[in-house]
Order: sequence, then structure tokens, then C-alpha cells
Amino acid sequence: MDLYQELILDHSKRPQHAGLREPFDAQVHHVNPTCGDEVTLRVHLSGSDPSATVEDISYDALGCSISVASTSVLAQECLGHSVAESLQTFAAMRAMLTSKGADRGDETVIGDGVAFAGVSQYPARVKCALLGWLAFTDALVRAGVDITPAEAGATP
Amino acid sequence: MDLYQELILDHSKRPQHAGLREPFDAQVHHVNPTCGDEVTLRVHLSGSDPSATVEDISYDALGCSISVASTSVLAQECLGHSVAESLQTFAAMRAMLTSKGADRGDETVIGDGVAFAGVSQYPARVKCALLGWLAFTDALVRAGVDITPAEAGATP
Amino acid sequence: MTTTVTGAAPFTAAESAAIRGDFPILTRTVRGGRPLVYLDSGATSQKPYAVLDAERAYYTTSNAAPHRGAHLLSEEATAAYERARARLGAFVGAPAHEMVFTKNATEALNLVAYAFSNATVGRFTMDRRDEILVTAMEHHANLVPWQELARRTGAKLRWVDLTPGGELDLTALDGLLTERTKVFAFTHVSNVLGTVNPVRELAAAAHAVGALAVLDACQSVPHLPVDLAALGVDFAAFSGHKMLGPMGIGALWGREPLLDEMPPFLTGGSMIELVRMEESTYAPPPQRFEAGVPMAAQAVGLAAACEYLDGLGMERVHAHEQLLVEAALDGLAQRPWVRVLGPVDATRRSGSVAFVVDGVHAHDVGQVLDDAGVALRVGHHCAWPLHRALGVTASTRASFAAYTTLDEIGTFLAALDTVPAIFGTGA
Amino acid sequence: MTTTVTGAAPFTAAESAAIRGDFPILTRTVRGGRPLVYLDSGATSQKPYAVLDAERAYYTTSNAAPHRGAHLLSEEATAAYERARARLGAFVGAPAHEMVFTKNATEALNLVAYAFSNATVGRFTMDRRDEILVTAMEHHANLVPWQELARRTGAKLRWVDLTPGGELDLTALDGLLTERTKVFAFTHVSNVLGTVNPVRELAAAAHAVGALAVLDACQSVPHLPVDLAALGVDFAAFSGHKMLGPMGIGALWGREPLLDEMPPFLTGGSMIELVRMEESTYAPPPQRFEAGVPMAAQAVGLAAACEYLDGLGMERVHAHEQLLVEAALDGLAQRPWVRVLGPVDATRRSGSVAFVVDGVHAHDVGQVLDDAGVALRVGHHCAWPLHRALGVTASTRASFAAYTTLDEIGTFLAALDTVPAIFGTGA
Ligand SMILES: Cc1ncc(COP(=O)(O)O)c(C=O)c1O
Ligand SMILES: Cc1ncc(COP(=O)(O)O)c(C=O)c1O
Repeated sequence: MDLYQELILDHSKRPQHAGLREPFDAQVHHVNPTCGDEVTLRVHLSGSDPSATVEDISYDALGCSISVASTSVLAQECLGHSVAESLQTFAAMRAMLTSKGADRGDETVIGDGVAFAGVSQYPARVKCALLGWLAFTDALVRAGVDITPAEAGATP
Repeated sequence: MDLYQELILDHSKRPQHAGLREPFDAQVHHVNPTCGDEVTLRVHLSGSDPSATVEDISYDALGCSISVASTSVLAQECLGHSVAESLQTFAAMRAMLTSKGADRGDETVIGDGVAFAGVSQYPARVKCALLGWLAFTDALVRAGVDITPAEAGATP
Repeated sequence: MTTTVTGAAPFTAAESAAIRGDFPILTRTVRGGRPLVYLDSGATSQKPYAVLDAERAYYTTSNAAPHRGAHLLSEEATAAYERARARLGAFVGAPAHEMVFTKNATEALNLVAYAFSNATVGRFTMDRRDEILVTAMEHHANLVPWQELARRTGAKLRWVDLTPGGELDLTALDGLLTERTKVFAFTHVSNVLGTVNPVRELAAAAHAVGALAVLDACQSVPHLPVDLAALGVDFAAFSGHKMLGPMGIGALWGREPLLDEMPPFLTGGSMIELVRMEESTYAPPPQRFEAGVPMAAQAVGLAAACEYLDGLGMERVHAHEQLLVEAALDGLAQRPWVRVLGPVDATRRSGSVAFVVDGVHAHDVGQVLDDAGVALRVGHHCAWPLHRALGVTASTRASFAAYTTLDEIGTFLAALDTVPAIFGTGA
Repeated sequence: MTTTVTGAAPFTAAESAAIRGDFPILTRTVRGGRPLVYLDSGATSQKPYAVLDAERAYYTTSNAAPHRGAHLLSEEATAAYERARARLGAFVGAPAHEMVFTKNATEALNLVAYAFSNATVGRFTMDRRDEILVTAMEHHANLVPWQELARRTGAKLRWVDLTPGGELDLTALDGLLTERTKVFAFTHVSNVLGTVNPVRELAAAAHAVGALAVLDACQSVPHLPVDLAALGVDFAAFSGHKMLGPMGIGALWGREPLLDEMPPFLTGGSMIELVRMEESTYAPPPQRFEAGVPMAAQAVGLAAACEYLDGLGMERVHAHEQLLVEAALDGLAQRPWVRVLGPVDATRRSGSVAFVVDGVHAHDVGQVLDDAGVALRVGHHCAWPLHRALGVTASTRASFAAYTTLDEIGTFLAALDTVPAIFGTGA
């Protein structure tokens, strides 16, 4: 199956930066109501400006390979980067996932995220791939970062 | 039109025994919820046995030609007869009205009621033709006559 | 030639014939082989092939439970259902996420009424100090749910009376809308009088005292171009079956922040966020208000109806129906033994004409017309208090749709002329 | 050959092929041209031509608003609608006047739940001294409405837990049913475990303490011969779309004296007796519970579904599905990396088999199967507390109907065998 790229399976089996760690500025708990998948996610930032660094993303993810792997990629790609860069990565990831196959993803922006290009063909799985990312932007807001609902991935 | 027999039009224009009179043993008010037609009907009996005489049926009917004429026929056919005979007349009238044309009615039992045979072809009008009759059986019950719900014309 | 405010033209004879060809039922005959003259579209409309085919195509290619699966059919069903929501929203000027599917307009109005008694915090709470305002021309669907809400909460129900001309008595509005008024529910177009109410003005008056404005749009959405958001109301309800769509589907439109604040009404599957035995939390709107497997096939059919109506052009549908209303009003005005209910000026009304015949009950009028193949509605049309206010028990109503023709108005008037003789009321 | 208690035979291969020919959607292909293997009938069933044709025939010949007119079409529509009610009643052993049409089973269950909070006198009144009993295996549709009723009235919600084998823990029943219990709501067949509950016993236990017994018959009526009155319960709810009928229609069955005593739920047109601005009185059941223009076309379609199922014979449908359940259970039992939820004994269950695959999330299992053309449901199937009780987040469910074949079970098992390798979980 196209969907299950080696990279996805690797990330789901060995989720990067998994576990809940201290210190953290905000913790959120997100659930996918259709399947019951859950993620608890913490962020630790150097400040609340766009230029602040994402010092840590720690999480406990319970879910399908797509949701766990996507959360792992999130941690891998955003940890150590600025808040602004992380939001760009999220935007690019989301654009690809909701493109119905039109956008194959830019590896220089989303790194291992390109492995998820196939998910955009399966609308029911897009939610899985976004679970961790939406938890992340929610956590940023709760940590005091000033982002618009659209940037945070709110549906219209 | 078949439906509007001369007899029906006559009864609806000159309803027999119309008006509300004293004395009476019971008064009821029935309404047809689909069109708002109303009948207020009083009965005066010589007793409450089947053999008792229907001394008076007085009424105020507001409605279509079918409902007014049918109430007029009711008064004409039942007034002065025994309760038992009246219930037989009602049963015969109802059987004809709900027969979908199969039962043309027995003039020796229902008298002018036979003019309503055509109504059974129009299900929406059967209710009109029964309005006064159902008020009558309801009034009998309230006047102390012991009749079953089926005899009183209750729908199952 | 009659034109509407927008200047759109009614359908030409050729267009009219083509439209009728889209509605299979219109070829059937009734009572003794007479052609069917269907003048009861205000009760429910007939359905074009486009709607029947869309529903069938859904069932034969993509049927599955929407939002309840990840397999291909379920994805297709979900997409079809949500596309239908967006299409319906576009038809009435609303974004998809503000559109809630219900089984009919009645459920939609009950949904709003129950929100008030179910709410425990916020602007939807209601108690005996509050008031609900309706009008005396409402359909039972926009009256009884508010009576029941008043009963449940102890709030007081008040109403706007009518002028002798069959319009709302707006002079009384000031006294009726107070800071106690929590909600003002009124119809856009009366299903009996045809009166088109001044919605913007009524909504503004409601908002001036902090009340919510709930619109019964059942008799406007099928007949006029309607932009709900632009009308200034907060909620609107309408039914699919009256707008060429399938039975078993209706809609509630509500402004996003209000829907957000409303507690759920029907509860169960697909409207939840998290369920534990002890307690549950709920999904955001519109899902919060759509418990259970929804009527996806009917949603697809309703979207096809919107497509069909937009293909005709709602301005032209309206212009066409106004022509029919005028012809009916003119014809009835020439018959002194007929009294028309509602405004005599066609520009103040829409979609239907109800009337009474001197000395003949509506049931009898309807029966004679039915015998001539003309199907129209008799009774109180679910607006009993209105009939009582007008001093009539029942009336006869001819109501129209895009497929109705001027010829049919002629057939109707000719059949009507036989009535007085049959009942010996002269003429 | 497998037989049911009644001794009916499953369908022969030729019969099976003929049945499949009645369902147009079954010829479609999915994902890369693979034939569709639809194993999600528990979520919603597919529709035979007979149902689609009946609905279309209604629309193209007799469409009108039932109970709202006196013209010929309206008479025909009313007759069709009421005939459908009687046909559905006959299918479940109930008289027509005890059958209420709703939009789905969810509305039917909410209708009963709201009766308790709307009632102001009689046995339906409820307050903080009362208790509501449900079970831990309920679908959200038979849990959340009772949670909300408890919230509205202050009554206490209690529930029957499960045994490790996936059945109701009946030993606890005595302590849970008390003279405070006003209503005991439980499912006939679990939509996850497949467990067939001892309905008569549960109803008798409810009645022994004076409680009403409400049955969720969603997963029994489509799959077994069901005689609701004989089961001893007081109310039952089920959906048309799961029994080969159209979407957008469901039913509540209730015993006459109870329906008589219940206050209305949705209010509006067609359910009234007398309406004044000040207050209204209501029609007798079932009309009292059917506000607004009803889904007559869907009722006609549902009656056609009953006709179709009775044509097959519900005993044989059940025998056929039991064969499929056994084959699925046997196949899964041979795969040690699969854990089946619910009773392992096929005679204690019906209609579906849910399972988990070691180390692979249900979403991933479902995705691989979908890619092979096998459509089944993944997630908590609207029974989240049940999944929590079983210690699993989500499961995969294969569910069946009369048109499902043994070959399809084979295709499903073969596709399932590719799962462990893809996710590197061995096998
Ligand atoms: C056991 C059970 N109860 C209730 C329901 C709810 O049915 P519906 O969604 O059609 O209202 C379902 C199916 O969704 C079910 O399987
Ligand atoms: C003005 C108006 N409001 C409400 C309704 C109720 O619509 P429904 O019966 O489809 O719920 C109708 C039609 O019956 C109507 O004409």
C-alpha cells in the first residue's frame, strides 16, 4: 500500500521524542471523536514571540500509525526551531494533507512529513495525520503565543 | 357530482332538529382537527338502558355540507328511537361510510343516510360524515349509557 | 408583461412546457381521466427527475453511513453529504458550517425552542421572567413549539395581532417587544395570506431589545431569491419537500456564534466529542445538532433541487409565480361571491392565494375542484388561530410552483364557477 | 449445514446470487477496480431495487402531503403512508396505531427520553428521587439521551456492567433495579459484541420493580425475526436504513396505553387537536408524535423493504447470517494475532464480528482491508464506553446482511492476512 511508506511505519514504531517531560509551558489533550485516538502533548518555549525557540515537544500518543507517526514527525521537525518556522511547517503540512493529492509536499520545509503525501487521498485519515499538529498549535496558544485561529488550524 | 346528492344538500341547508335545547343529560363538543369543523351536541334520554328512548338530540353544527347534513340525518333517524336502535343505525352508517363503496347502505336501517354512500369513496370526507355521529355516541356514554369503545366508534 | 423588482421575466410558454416535462407526476390523470392540475405546492411540491435521479444515484453508487467510517464508500457518502450542505447553504446565502440538516422545518424550529429550555448558562436560558413573541399569522410549526417552551420554562408567550388587511400590526410592536423578550419568531411569508413580512425591520426591532430573531422561511425559500444572512435574522427554518426536494429533510440555519452557544437537542451517535458512562461532551456545530445516521440521500436530493432551481433562476421563478398570483387574484376579484384572504395587492404577497366562497364550506369547494382535477388545499392550513382571527373556519388555497401555468389558473377558475350552482348559493 | 433454532436453511449459492442481483450497488468496483466487498451493513445496509422503485413510484404517481388535504393525490399519499405504517407494524408484530415514524432510531429514543422530562403528571414524571438504568454495552443513541434526561430532571443514571465474556452481568441486576428505577433501557443485540441479550428476562426484571423497559432493536430487527410485543418490552426503537430501507426514517413502537399517556415531543402541524394562541391540545398517538410533513416516500420505501425481507423469510436471513458469523469467527480463531470481542459462541450473537489485531490499530487494519476492496467499520462504533470497558481504543467490525456471501468472508480473511506483514507485527 502506497499509504504506509517505510518512513511512516518507522516513526509509528519508534516515535521520536515520545514521552511526557518537564519543564513545559502548556499541556493539552486532544481526542479524535470518531475513533477515540488521543494525544497528550506538552510544549516548552524560550518565550512567546514568533522568534522564540521550541525547546521541547513531549507527548503521549495513543492511536493509529498515521496519527502516531505524524506526531513523531512534528516533534522531529519542530523541536529546536523557532515558533514562526514551526507554524510554517504546520501550514505546509496541512496544505499538503488537504490537497487531495495535488500537493506532494516540499521536503525542505516539512522533512519526513513528505511521507504523508498519500494520506491526502484518504479524507477520513487526514484527521489522524493532523491530530498531533492541532494539539501542538493549541498548546502554543495556551503557552501565550499570539496566533490567529486560521494559523492554529481552526476549521472555518 | 355524485357526492352531493339532493338529500345531502337539503339536509345541509335545512338541518333537522338543529339548535341547542333543554333539557339534556349530556353535552359534548367535537372538532375535526384537519379543518376546524365543530359540533356541539346534546342528548336527552328517558334512561340509560338500551331500551331507553332518545327523547332529544339538539345541536349546533359548524362545518361543511357533509358534516352538517350527516348530523341532521342523525337527529332525524335517531330521535324518538331507543338507544339500542340508535346504536344499530350508527353501526350501519359507519359500516357503509368505511366500506370504500362496497356497502351502499340499507335504507330501512339508516333512512336518509343512504345518500351518503358516495362519501365512502372519499376517505378524507368520511371524517366529516362521522363527526356528528361520534359526538352522539360520546354524548350517550356521558349520559350514562354503558357501551363499549368499539360500539362508540373508537378507532382501534 | 409582469416583472419583479429585479426585472426578471416569467417563463415563456416554451420554457414552461420544458419545465413541466421535468416533473413526471404532472402527466398523470385523476378522477375520471382528467389531467392533474396541482395547485397544492404550498403543502408539498412535486419533484423533478433531477432530484429523483440524484437520490437514486447516491443509493446505487455511494451509499454508506456518512462520518462513520474510513472505507471508500463511507468517504464518498461523507463527501456527498457535506457537498450537499454547502450547496444548500449557497442557495440561501449561508456558509456550510451554519447549516444544520433536520427532518423538516418543524424539527428545526423545535431544535431552537428546546435550546432555550435545555440551556443552563448563557443567553439561551429562559425562565418565568422572560417573554417569547410570535405573531397571529404563524403556522402551527412556529407557534406550538413556543407555547410548549413557555410551558416548560414559565416564560410568557405574547403575539403580534393582524390588521384587517391581513398584515402584521406593526404599530403594536413597540409595546410587545421589551427587554424581557428573549426571542421573536415570525414567518417570512404567510402560508395562508401570502403576506410577505418586512423581515429586516422585524429582526432589527428584535435586536433593539436584545431578542433573537427566528424566521420561518418555509414559504419564502422555495419561491423567492433568499439571502438569509442579509435578512438580519439569527435563525431560519425551511423544508426540502416544499422546494422540489425530497421528503424527510429540512434545515436550520443559525449564526455561528449562536449555534456554538446552543446545547444539543437530539443526542446520540455522531454528535459527540467524548462519551463516558458518567457524562459526555459534544461536537461543534453543525454535527452537534445531527444525532444519528443522517438522511444523506435526501441531502443529495435537496442539493439537486437547489441546482435545478438555480438553473431556472430564482428571480425568474419568482416573476413567474407572481404572474400566477396576479392572474388568480384578478380572476377571483371578478367573482363577487369569493373573498380573498390577505393583501389584495400582488406585490405584497407571494406564492399562494387563499379564499372563501360565500355560503359554501371550503371542504365542499375543494371537493368540486378535485372532481375537476384541480388539487388544492382546504381547511385551516395549520394556521388555525389565523383563521379564527379572520373569522372563518376554513379556507381554500391555491398555491404555486415553477411548473404551474397560467392555463392551470384558468382551469381552476372555470371549475370554481361551477360551485355556486351545485350548492344553490346563486352567483 | 448450519441451521437456526427454527430450522430454517441459509440461502443456496443460486439464491444468494439472485439476492445480490437485487442490489445495484454491489456491482460497483472500488480502489483500483476491485469488486466491492461490503461488510458494513451494521452501520447502514444497501438497498434493493424494490425499495428504490417503491420510493420513486410514490414520487412519480401519488406525491402529496399526507393527512393535509382532501384531493385525490393527498388521499393516495395518506393511504400509502398509513399502509406503510401497518406493513412495518406487521413486520415487528405490532398494530399500526402503536407505530410512530421518526427520522431514525436516535430520534425515537430521544422521544421517549423527552417524554419523561416533558410530563407534568402520571408515570412519566421524573425527578431527583428517580433512577434510570442502562447498560455498559449501549450505543451512544441509547446512552446519551438518558444522560441528558438525568441532567434535565436530576434523576440518577446507573448501568449494568459487563462480564469478561462480553455479556451483561445479570448477577448485578437485582441491586441495580429498585423501586426508584423508572426506566431500564437496553439493547437487543450489541452493535459491537454481537451479544443477543435475554430481552424477556430483562423486561420482566424491569416490570418487577415497576420500571418501563425500552429496547434498542436497531441490530435485531434487520437480522432476526422479531415480535416486539412478545418480547415483553414497553418501547422499541429501530432504523429503516439498517434494514434495507431508505435513510431518513426510523420507528418507535410503544404500547398503546403508554403512548396515550405520553406528552408530545416535537410539536407543530398534524399533531394537534385544537390550536389557540393561548394553548393547544394534541391528537392521539401515533399522530401526536409526528409533527410536520412526514417522510411519506421513505415510509413507502421502508414498507417495500419489509416486503422484500419477508419475501426472503427472516428465519432464512437469520440462518444465512449465522453461517457468516460462524465462518468469520472460525477464521479469526485460526489467527492467533486476532482477538474477537464478545461471545465466541456464534449462537449467543448475531449479525457482526468485531475484533482487534495485535499491535495494529483498527484504523490501519481497516485501511489495508479497504485497499483490498473490503469495506468495514473501524473505531468505537458509537459505543465508546464499551470499548473503554474492554480496554481497547478502537476495533474493526465486519457486519453482514442477506446479500453477504461466504466468499466475501474468505476475501476478508485473505486481506486480513496481509496486515501483520505490512506493520511488521509478525504472524
Ligand atoms: C445498536 C444501535 N443503536 C442505535 C443506533 C442508532 O441508529 P441511527 O443512527 O440510525 O439513529 C445504531 C446504529 O447507528 C445501533 O447500531
Ligand atoms: C409557513 C410554514 N411553516 C412551517 C411549515 C412546516 O413545515 P414542515 O411540515 O415541512 O415541517 C409549513 C408547511 O407545512 C409552512 O407552510
